[in-house]
Amino acid sequence: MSNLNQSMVEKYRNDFLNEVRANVEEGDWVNMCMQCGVCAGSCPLGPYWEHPPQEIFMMIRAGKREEVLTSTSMWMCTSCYNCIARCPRELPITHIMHGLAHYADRLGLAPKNQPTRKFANKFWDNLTKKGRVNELKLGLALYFMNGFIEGIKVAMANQKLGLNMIKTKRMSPMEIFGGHGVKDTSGLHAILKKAREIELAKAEEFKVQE
Amino acid sequence: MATKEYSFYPGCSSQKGASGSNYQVSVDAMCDVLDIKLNDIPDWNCCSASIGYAGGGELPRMALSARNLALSEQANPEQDVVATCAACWLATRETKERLLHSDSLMKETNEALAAAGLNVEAKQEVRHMVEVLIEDFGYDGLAEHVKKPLEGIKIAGYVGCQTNRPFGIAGESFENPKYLDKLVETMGAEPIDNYDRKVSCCGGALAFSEPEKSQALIKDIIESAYDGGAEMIVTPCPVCQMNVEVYQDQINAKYKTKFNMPVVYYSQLMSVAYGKGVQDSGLNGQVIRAKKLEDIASK
Amino acid sequence: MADIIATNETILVVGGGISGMTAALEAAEYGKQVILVEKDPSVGGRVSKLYKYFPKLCHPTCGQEINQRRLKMNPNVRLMTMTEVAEVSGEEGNYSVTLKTKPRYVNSNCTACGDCAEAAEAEFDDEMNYGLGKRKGAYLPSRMSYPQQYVLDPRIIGTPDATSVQEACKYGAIDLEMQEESSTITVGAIIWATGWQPYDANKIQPYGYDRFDNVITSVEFERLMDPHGPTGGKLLRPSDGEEAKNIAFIQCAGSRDRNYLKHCSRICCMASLKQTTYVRERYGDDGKSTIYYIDIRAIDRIDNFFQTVKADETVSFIKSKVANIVENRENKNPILRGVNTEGYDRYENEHDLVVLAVGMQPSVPVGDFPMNVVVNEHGFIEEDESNGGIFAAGCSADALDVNRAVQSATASALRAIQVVNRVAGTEG
Amino acid sequence: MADEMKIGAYICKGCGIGDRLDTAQMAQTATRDAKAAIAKEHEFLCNAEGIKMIQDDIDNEGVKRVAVIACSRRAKVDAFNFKDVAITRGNIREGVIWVRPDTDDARETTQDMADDYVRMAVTEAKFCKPPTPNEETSYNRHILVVGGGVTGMTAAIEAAKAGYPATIVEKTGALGGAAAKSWKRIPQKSPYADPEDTGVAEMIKFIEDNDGITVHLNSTLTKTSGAPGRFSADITAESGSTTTENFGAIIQASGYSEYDANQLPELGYGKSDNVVTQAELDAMALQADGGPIKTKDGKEVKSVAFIQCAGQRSDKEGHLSYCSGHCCSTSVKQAMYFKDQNPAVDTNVIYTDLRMPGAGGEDFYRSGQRKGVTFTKGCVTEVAAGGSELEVKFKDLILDEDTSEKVDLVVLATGQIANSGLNIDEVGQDEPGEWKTRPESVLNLDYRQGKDIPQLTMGFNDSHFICFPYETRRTGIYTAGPVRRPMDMQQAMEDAVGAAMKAIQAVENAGKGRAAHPRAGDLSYPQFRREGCTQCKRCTVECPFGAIDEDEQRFPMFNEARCRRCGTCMGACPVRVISFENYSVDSVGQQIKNIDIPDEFEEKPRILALACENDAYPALDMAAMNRVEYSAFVRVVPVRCLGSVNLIWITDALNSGYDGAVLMGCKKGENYQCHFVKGSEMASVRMSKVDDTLQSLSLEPERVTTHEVAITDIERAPEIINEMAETIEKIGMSPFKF
Repeated sequence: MSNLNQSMVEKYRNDFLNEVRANVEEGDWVNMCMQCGVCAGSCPLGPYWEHPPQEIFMMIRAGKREEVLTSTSMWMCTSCYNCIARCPRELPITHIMHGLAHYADRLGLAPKNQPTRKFANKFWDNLTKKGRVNELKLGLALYFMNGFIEGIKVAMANQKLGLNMIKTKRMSPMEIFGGHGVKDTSGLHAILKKAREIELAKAEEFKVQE
Repeated sequence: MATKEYSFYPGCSSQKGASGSNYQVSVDAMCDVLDIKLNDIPDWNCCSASIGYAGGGELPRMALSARNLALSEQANPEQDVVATCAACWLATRETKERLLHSDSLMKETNEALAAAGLNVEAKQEVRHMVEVLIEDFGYDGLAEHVKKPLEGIKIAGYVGCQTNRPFGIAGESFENPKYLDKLVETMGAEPIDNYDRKVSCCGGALAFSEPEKSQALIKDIIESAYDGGAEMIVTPCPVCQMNVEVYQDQINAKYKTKFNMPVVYYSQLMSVAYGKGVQDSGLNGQVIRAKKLEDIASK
Repeated sequence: MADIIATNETILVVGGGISGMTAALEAAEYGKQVILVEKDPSVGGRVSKLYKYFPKLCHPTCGQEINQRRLKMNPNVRLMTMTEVAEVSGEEGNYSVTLKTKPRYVNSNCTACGDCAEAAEAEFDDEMNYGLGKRKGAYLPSRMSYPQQYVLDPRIIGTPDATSVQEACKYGAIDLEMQEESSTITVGAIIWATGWQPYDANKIQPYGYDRFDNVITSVEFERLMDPHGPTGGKLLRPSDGEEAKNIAFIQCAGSRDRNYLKHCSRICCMASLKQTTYVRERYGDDGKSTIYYIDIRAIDRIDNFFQTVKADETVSFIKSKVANIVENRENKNPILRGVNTEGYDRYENEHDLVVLAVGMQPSVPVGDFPMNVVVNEHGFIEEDESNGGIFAAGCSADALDVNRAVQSATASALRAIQVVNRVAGTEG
Repeated sequence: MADEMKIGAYICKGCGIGDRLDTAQMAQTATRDAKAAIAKEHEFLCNAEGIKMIQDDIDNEGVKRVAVIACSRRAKVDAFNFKDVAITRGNIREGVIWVRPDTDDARETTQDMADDYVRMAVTEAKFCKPPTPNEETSYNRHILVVGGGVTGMTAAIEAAKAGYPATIVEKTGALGGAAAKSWKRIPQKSPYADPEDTGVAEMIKFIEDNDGITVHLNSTLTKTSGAPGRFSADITAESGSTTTENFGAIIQASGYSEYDANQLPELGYGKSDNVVTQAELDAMALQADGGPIKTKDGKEVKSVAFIQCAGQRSDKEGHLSYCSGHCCSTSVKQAMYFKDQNPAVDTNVIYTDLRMPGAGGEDFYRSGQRKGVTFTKGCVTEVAAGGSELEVKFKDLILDEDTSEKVDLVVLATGQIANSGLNIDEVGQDEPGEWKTRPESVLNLDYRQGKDIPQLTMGFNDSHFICFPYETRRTGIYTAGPVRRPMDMQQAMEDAVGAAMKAIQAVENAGKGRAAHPRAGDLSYPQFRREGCTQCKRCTVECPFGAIDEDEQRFPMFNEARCRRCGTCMGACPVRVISFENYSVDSVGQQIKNIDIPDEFEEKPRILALACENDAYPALDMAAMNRVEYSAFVRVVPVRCLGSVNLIWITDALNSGYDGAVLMGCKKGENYQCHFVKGSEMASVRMSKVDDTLQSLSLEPERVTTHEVAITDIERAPEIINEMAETIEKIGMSPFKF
């Protein structure tokens, strides 16, 4: 990467592409796209993508860093894997989208109020706390992620649903106290900490020009 | 046939009082008939599903599944890892494949696991319960145990995404997998043909964060089932099951539809056909009761 | 087959398509002894099933007529139809080849009068029309068949049809006792020209060729135009026999795709451009063609054909790999879903008929090639020293259009001649 | 002589002929009317016994000419194949019973038809000799290769490998052409991942080590004359010294010239040293030889943009309308030059359609992407040359926006222009050999029709036929490589091998007096009666293959080895002094005259149909196989080419009482289908003159029509005949019945 750093002095068209290749999950694949658009057409939430995957790849090649990282697009991914299944060039598009979302979030560039961004973070916090998902807390957290008043509204709207779940024993009020979890939480946390360290250390190798 | 043993990864939703608990109940019943012994992976953790990515980077998420694999290798070394939840299966199998594919990833992952004194080789096969049924028993093998054929029930086999892509069931196509229909047939019920939403997405985790968008997808899935003349939907995935079943009220309210379509698991069809009762088949866990199945179950 | 005279100065050509015929004829017209084997009952191969060639829009039958006359006139070529290569051994300049010849059940007495076909009852899928039409159990593969000699479908042997066919023939041309024959010959060089097959469209699941009547392949579309074809030259769609006027052409159907064939099949873009002219030929301004493409590969001077088609208002181009096809349940129209990547436009287009420009799968026996030759990952034979006296011609060598295939075949003839001339010690 | 003329007519009764026709009467017709010495019927003429019957008559009865009255001349050719006798065919199956209804009312006219075909077959036999090869053949194994680039070198090497000595004439001072000026070439083998050595060095080595190959550097052809088997070439060196050598065949591998990028100022060429063509880039790479590629001012290139289709695929003034085929792969190759040396270099390829076909193309494309080469679908509008940096302004077609990119270097993918010499169809000619304009000729042929090979389109010498890429309009001279069609090195090399094949084949055929494609192996050749020739020059002008020159006294001078036996000269000749042994004005004319013309009160008109044997005749055969009916009044005569149709046949026909005539030839014009290039065109020109004849006979012009018929016209061909029948019904019978 040495000459790469040196080349960072000047702005080059490929700077962002190189940044993505170095920092984003499966980012190496971005350049393999041949712009057929089968991914864009295959996405269940396609219409809601400001920029479909293949276009994002093109934007990355064109060096549109801000536009890409601040976009809501990759947060539209439902992980249905249609794009991967159909991509003629073997691109792991789902992962790249996750990777871009994560990287944007890590850099604090992801749109703050993007609901999936929030939910995904809540989900991660929830599961890493005790090692297993606490659906009730997750649900509540979800309801209140847009603030208390909004939360009450959402909660009311979903009240029947909640009751149904409780009635059918598929949600337990007891979860609010403790609930499921792994025994060796400390071990789990140690693993995650280490993993995160390694990842950040790798990113260090590649200093990003802000 | 001798008892078949597997290293079992239950997953969060299967837990007591969780959204897929009735799935687990029916799986237990089904396994009991088929003489399958599921040995839980001790102290297993969440796989972070497909939505953990915002908070968790690539490696942390890998590490989660890697931990499960490591524990499985310790506890049930000779057995295949089996999951019933699509997301659990996918996350775990993906981790296995990617670890084997990249030495550097394997190295880094084990570095992380070492923090808890663990190490992974990712040698065990990672399989979905449906694979086990089809490959280790076969449709004929599964048919042998049918006591109460589910005669006269028209069922839409909703395969969804993650049990189908990117890995899917061997020999099935991404666009038109037939295994659920075959299972339905095997249990004596009638699969609907040209179910064109068979593999379309229910929105997955985005059902929570983007309810309107997801419910639009769910609506089509149910509608197409009705169009095909289905009386209920069967699925191999807890997220699909939950999303397609529990939002029908809200969808009816929004789209002025009159949906009341039961959504059950393949394992529920099987345990009923295998003669288990309503409780054992987890039918009491249905938000929309599957009357026709209950009738047969309680006969 | 006792009377085959072959020496290690003889050239064996495997495959009687346009490449094989060309290789055989060029060598024979040079003066070499050639044995030409073809697995089907008639020579002609893939091109004999095409309506027109691009970019000239002339008829393959025309060149076929000339090649067949060259064949009839040339005593140096020994043609063996219904014959395949079973084994090859030996080395450059001295190969021993075992040929297997399937029974035709019709001998050289046949005058092609057609009485046998009249007498036959049972019908079978017509290979000439990719199964779009039917033919009798006693048949002449096509009007252009050479040898002009009928053939019996083995499936009628032992059925009443067989006997009534035999009785119908006044010339004792039907021989129900014929058996598969095996013969071993010596040759100095071998030209492999087994051509290609259309990629199996059933495998392209998103396009539902196996599920939707009105999704057909480009090679089938050619048959619809042929006056001898299953629709007598009308563009009728399978579901209801109605005329298809709004037609979609999907490029790279099985090509440039790791799920199917990795390579670009070269001919498909030009083939689809050509087929839009069929639509115009039939409907004038009332027809509508839409081409869904990734890159339009109208290479070298024939790019002007692309320019001409582009100028046609009834033809539109969408830069997009179609994501998937669903069927309109009412009228059975295919509905194409995807995104035009030039500026991001999402479409959901309904057409009367979809034509998949299917890829070119080389017919080189992968894995069990009768001899040690270098076959690349795409299934084409690569030019290599270690191939000795075995040379690929046409689409056994690469994905080629007819013009380039014939070029390659002519080149292969020289390579074979170099070998046998060395054997003959006639170097100047 | 009488013995020479002994004709046997053999009438088949098989395939239902016997049930439908009175073959006994036909046998009588053969002997009584047409004067056949022997006439025999047979139940099944094409079987062993029938063939034996004929062979016995040849062996024991001295039959020299065999008229087979059975199926079409396209059927059972292998069976009816007798040595050393003239064979004619009377087509009473496809030509009669298969196109006529089996009804009582039809019986008489159908029988008339058959009887006439008997008369015609026997008459034709009377006027045909079994062709004997021309004695004046010459054999020379030496191959002349014009051009010492990769194409020429390959051609010479491959010919030598087949045992044919070759001589390369190269204009410049070195072998290797464009390839020698390149650093590396596009990979030619799987996995098609990296640029590979050009291979030029090995080729030169092979040539130097092979005493079968001679090389003339700094030399050109100043005069080429003769014909296959006896070409004579003046090879003139820069010094002016000329050597004359003889060759059997010629391969023209004169290659291509670079498009002049100075015509692309909008792309900055000429304005900045840092805008270069692909050729120039390869030269830079050759110099850098694996090291960093530097700009003229010595700066290491850190970013480069490749602009595809520069001055190509465009209808702008001065641009090339076509695609040069290789440029996409070449740009990927050149981008790799940079990436392989330093992955940090930005390499962006701006294209509209990326054209990298075949097995290798897609692999190479992917390999480029893997190495970090980026691809942008876009149209470049301008390259602004400001200071050291260049700004490439373009419309990004995917992102749908006008944008620009700053780079150190711009590479223009400009096109190939064929070095095909003079366009003889455009350059006028006053006197043979005297030419007005530039560019310089490559071959300097002393042919009557011009110094170089006729060009097909866009300056390229390609063949017009999909099925026959080596079809040439100058027999024994074959073009290969980019002079034939734009192409990359691999294709050029493959092309050279094919051309070498055709060249050695031409040598062998010339030696044996055999015709070249499409009448391959035909031994007949045009024979010319000098006395009677009016020196009208029509034959020399109209010959599609430039086979006929003019001698000192301006008489046509035939070069049989250049001739393709189409008969266009025969058709052109107003005084009918040109003929072939088995195809002459008489062999057809007499058939026409010798049919039975009923008087006009019988209401049995006669229609003459002259059908091209390559397309129209097969179309009628296939119509018959489909049992498409047509008029019983037509008499079809197959001709080698409509170009061979002599006006006298039409006038004789009309004079002798035919009521109409239809001519069926191939498509003419730009997309002509005529296998002899201009035959059908010539015919229609001549037929336009037939109106005068008709007027002089005071006949209606509708009585003679000319048509373009494709081999697939199985419905239309019969219609044309029926339409003429209807026309005659309308306008009435011809008054010329005697």
